Amino acid sequence: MLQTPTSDQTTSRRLDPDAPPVLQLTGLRTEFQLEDGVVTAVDGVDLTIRRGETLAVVGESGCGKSVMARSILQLVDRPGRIVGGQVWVPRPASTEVERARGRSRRRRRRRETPAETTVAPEGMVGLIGADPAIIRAVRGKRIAMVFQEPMTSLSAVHRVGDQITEAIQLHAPMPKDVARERAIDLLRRVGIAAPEKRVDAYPFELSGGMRQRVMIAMALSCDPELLIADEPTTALDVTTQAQILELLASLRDERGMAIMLITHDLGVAAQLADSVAVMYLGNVVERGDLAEIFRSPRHPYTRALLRSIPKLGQGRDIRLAPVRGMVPHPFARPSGCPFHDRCDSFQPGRCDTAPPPLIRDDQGHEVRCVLYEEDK
Amino acid sequence: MSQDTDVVDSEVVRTDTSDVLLETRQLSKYFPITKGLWGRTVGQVKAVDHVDLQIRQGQTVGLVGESGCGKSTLGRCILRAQEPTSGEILYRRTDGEVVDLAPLTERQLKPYRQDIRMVFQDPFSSLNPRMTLADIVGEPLRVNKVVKESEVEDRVAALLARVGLRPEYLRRYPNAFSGGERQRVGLARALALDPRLVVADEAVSALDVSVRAQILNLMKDLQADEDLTYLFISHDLGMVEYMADEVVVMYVGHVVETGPTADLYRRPQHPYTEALLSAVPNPDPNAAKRRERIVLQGEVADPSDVPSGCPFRTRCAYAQELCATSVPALREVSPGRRVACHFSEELGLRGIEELGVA
Amino acid sequence: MGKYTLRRIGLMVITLVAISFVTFWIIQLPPGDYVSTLVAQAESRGQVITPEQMAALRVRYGLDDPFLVQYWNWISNIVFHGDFGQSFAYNRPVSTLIWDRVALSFFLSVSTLLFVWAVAFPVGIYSAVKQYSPGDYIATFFGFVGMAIPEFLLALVFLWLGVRYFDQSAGGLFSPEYVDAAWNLGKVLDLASHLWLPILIIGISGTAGLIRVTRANLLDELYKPYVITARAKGLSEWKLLVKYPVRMSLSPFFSTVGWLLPGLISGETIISIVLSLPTTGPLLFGGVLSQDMYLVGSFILILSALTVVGTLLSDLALAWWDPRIRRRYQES
Amino acid sequence: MTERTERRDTGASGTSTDVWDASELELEGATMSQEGMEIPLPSPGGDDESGPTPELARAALAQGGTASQWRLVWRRFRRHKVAFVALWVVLAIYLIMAFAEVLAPSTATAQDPDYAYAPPQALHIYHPSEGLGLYVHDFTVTQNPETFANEFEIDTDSYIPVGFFVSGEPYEMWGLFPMDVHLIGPEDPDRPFYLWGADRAGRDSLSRILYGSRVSLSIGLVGVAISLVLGIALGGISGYYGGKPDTLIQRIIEFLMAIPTLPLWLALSAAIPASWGPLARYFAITAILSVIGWTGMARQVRGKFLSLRTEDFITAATLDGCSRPRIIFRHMVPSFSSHVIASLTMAVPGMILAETSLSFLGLGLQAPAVSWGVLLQDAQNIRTIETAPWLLLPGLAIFITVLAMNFVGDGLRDAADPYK
Repeated sequence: MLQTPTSDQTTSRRLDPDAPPVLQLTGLRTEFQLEDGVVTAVDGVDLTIRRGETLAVVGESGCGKSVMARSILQLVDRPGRIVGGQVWVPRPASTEVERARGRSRRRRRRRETPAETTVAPEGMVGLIGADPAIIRAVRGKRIAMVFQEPMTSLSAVHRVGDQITEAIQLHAPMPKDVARERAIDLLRRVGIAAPEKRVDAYPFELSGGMRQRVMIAMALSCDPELLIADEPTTALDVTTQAQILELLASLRDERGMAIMLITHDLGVAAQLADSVAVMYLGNVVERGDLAEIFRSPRHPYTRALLRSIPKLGQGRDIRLAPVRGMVPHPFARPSGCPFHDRCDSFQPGRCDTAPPPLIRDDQGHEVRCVLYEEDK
Repeated sequence: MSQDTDVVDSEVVRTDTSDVLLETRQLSKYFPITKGLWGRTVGQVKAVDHVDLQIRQGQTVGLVGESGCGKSTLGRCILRAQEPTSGEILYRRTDGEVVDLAPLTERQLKPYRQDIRMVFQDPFSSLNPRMTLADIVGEPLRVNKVVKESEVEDRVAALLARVGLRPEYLRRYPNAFSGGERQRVGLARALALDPRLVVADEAVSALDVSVRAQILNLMKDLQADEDLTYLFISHDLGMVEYMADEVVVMYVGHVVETGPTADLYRRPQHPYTEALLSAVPNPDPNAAKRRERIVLQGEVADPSDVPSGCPFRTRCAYAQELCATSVPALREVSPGRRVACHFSEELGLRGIEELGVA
Repeated sequence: MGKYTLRRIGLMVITLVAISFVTFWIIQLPPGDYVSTLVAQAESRGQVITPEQMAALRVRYGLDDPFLVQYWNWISNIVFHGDFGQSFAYNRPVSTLIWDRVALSFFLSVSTLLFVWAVAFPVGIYSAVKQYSPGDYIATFFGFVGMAIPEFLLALVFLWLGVRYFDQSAGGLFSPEYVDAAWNLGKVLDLASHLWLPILIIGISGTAGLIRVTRANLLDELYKPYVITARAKGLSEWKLLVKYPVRMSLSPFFSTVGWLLPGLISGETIISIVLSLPTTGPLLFGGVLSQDMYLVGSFILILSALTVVGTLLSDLALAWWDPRIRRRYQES
Repeated sequence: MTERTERRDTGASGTSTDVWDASELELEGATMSQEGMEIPLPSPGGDDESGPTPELARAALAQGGTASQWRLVWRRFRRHKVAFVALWVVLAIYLIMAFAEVLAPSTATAQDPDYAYAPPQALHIYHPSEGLGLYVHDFTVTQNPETFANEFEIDTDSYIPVGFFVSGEPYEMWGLFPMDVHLIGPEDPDRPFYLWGADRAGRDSLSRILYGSRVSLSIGLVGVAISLVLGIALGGISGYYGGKPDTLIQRIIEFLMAIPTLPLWLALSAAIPASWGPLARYFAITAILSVIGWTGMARQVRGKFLSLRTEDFITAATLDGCSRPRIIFRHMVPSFSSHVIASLTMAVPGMILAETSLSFLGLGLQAPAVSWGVLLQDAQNIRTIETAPWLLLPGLAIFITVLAMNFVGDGLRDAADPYK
């Protein structure tokens, strides 16, 4: 096995601002109702991802990025509950929905729609409160997910090939051997050596990096428009992480799919994404072009975050400037701007009273902070 | 085991060692692989394999490598939290005398346990949830009878204040604290006995980014104030650069390269170091776009079945025939720089600047 | 795998030898021996047995030989001739006695097992999936109640209810008119009408336990990440449930399934005694009461052997079911 | 695999494994680390670098973090309402057991053949002519000419006043103090008073059940205590030292588990000499029950030791210079004692049931000793049950006791690890 010193010359991918959205979140709210109170994990998130875009959602643990990602496909387990907002996706073809409905024709009673009745954007359908068949037609087919822990996210008692062919056959009926061939192809595509053999392996027979490749192969099996990768490299070593990021980048360029990359590692985000959304305590506090934001962050949290990580080549003489204090307890969510108690630019009477406004500039750079109110 | 003799034969250059606080010589830790009903030993996982390491007084040595490379095991062997299989751990006492800690019994070791302390990775499992901070931080004081029982609490309160926690937290249990605060408690416990060397095993890896910097800064301040020496074990090259004066790179139980931090990052001499540096994700968008990345193929070698010759050769782009047959010894290639590669002088490896990660 | 099985069989033989020693030791345990029992019986009938006669009897039964000799005689007869010795109380070979009753025990156990599985698995799965629903509370309550009632008490209560409200004796296997009748449809129906009660009674506590176990095991699995992965693929909830968490949750079940094997033969001792069913259970019990130690010893030996074999089968079944276990066996 | 076998031992209940047991997130600040859901820990507020803390957090933190392990366990246990109620039931049952002599209207042995199989008398509060006050009716007894059995009619005209703390059958309190006071009883000790009926010798069922609780309830405790000592000693050696002793003990446990329980119990109890007195028999039965019971406990203790040995906080204690005994008793034992207590609670009802079954079969304790199993022996044949269904009442006592203990055990197990 040889390493190939590759030069990654994807000179800043141009993003088409008018490309059709593959996912649009409006006011998404997810709560966890616990015995001691309610934790609002996602607190009114608006986000749009367009075709071909790679969006990194960054934030520290507890900022709600993972819950947000899971809320999109309604994968939040009890006691989590989506209590508001809507998830808009391009309306799946009726044949796809019928297939997802399966043999049992009976319609399940529709769940109550917590979302306010907003008019659906052109050609989109809201997933919250939708017919389960529609949700299933979107899951895996239009939007696929890759999770953090490939070991626990794969079923340990099923062969990896079977887990992939299941996903293939679910959305595109085909004979088992054809599906198997496709699974082998996919495994080859994600860089697994000897895929004819590995297709019959169980997850525990593979290394961490290979398992994550299997997860990616499974996610790609139906050519999704959007891949949601939830901390896909966090459990991996730095060299394996580089392999996986490389793979994701090449797959994205080859297939033109959009990626939502959930990560706490700003370095990982910078390596793959075009745009970034910074989350803090369930809110998106800043959103825009990644290079732009990392070069000149506007929100005090983003600035503090970028200041607090050591950069390679900086040496040991420049002192890091950490964010003050701790992330607040979930029950003790600060009023007004959730970041105000750790913020260096805190303005009493302003930041702690009302939620900060969303400021948007001409380049589409959005920030939720009173500091920029004058700019408007 | 030809490779053992190879390594032993190699000439270990020792320059001025008067400021060396702790040194390991040919330190090894093998874990037996047992089989069957009565636990027969059928093989060995060579977690640490004949490692020479020097830690100078007042400095921070960064120990880096991927998971499973043996860096944590090495740290724990130095602390004698794990029994080394063979080798020496030479420790220079305050009176200048050098003792080998490896063969000492638990009783003989006790005074040295006060000098060499540890900070753990997991701030949750390293503090006994059933004890208050006063008990946790006071435990080493009580066990070693450093201060009178009546003074223990005052000492603990002072220690807590020293690491930035309120002394009133004395009566609280660890579950009232966040990861960052628990790590401060861990530091207070380590500092309780006025140690000379602190082994920090991934001490901040489990923390959130914003809190991580707080702890790193605190560790630096403590080092300056208390004349501490750190062995800073981490997989994060960015943090190691921020903390360490000297870096030791490990790969499947072997030290493959050592040197002063800045120099090693600018001019790596081992292909593995080069690859590691190139893989570091950097949040600078300019760097990310123009970088030249080396993506290593394959997986880390299995420490129970290390490849012949150079353990890294199976993943190395520059591997030649010699690499499969002969174990490269860790040799001094320039003052202060040691590397275990046959061809390091010829390769012209790229550092962080050429790789575009800085 | 084959190597593993062979090694396990070797180990099994060693265990069985050890068990046979313990068994024989237990056989020898009661103070006095069978002869003294005989003498006591004879004396209660007013007969007198002289010491000479007693000695003769002891020689006849080999009771004066050293322990190891007696053990060897006993075990070699079992291994080489299938002869478990003579039941003193029944004065018939132990093997015939047991063999006579095995069929019914077997039938009863298998029917009960099927009943338990048919009820407990669906209820347990429902209970886990609809956790904290009224149905779950009912199932949980039933589970606790079922586990708190000793089987024999349940049998007694049913007997009483039967007599009191249905004017029917629930005991026995056949109505009096069929006891000695030849087998015909009527007799089969009569048997069926008597068997449902024992099956229900034995089944209730088993069902209660299994519901709790199924529920707990499934709850362990239900919120694991791999379930979310499967859901994210677009699988329907029902297929998802059966294919992933339910399958996983059965692993612990497989690790105990082999223990059913001795249960097939032990014939639900206590229930059978209360309901006077001619299974092996009352036979064992009678043996214990009359200190018919060869009979008892044979039971312990047979049941232990079945337990050991069952454990092996269980482990093999688990390996078949769970590839992780299979892999571990192959490695060790 | 070890986890799976462990489950086998501890029985199973869903509640312990409820992934979203909401109490995971407490104000005490136990962590919540569910996949995909990250919620940070509470900040204890204002260390040097933190800013203003909102009201709610401050309120929570005022007493936050100062609760010891046992207080946390207790707090969690109390949330399990059924278990909490069951705990009071169990305590009440043991109190009743302790004061059985006083509480019983009669004694276990006092008999009156005239009232053989007398049915339960209802306790009345208000009498039309005598006014308010407890009383029961007498019986009119006739002998059935065919069966010679007594037949009882309630004589509604009769009036037997019932009082509290009346003197009646003499007894020795705890076998020490001669007394004759009974909590409740007929004011005239010679009048019949059978609240739960009488048995074939005309003994008071209620009194016998109360006396029987002594054996039935204590046998569980004693048996579990023996299992505990054996299990902790051997499991501890096995888990802490590992190596050869561990292998040996593991093989012994596996061997013992290969012997089927019931026949072994039967055989061993059959081997108890008939001549032994009740006390010797009692201990013999307890010992027999524990011989099988300790293996589960040993496995569990071993598992805890093994997993604790690799915990960081144990390593930290070693590095602090703690001696081995100090590590075991100050760090390890407190860490698993709550689990051990929970499994002990789960084991007691099992022992009670086992004793009951053996005694019921006539292999355990034997009359004249009284235990619930012995009492149920009287109800073994269908004709007796038909005549005197109240003889099944000891079964009710067993049922309530075992049910309550199971609930308590279940709740304790859920609460055992407040740091989960």
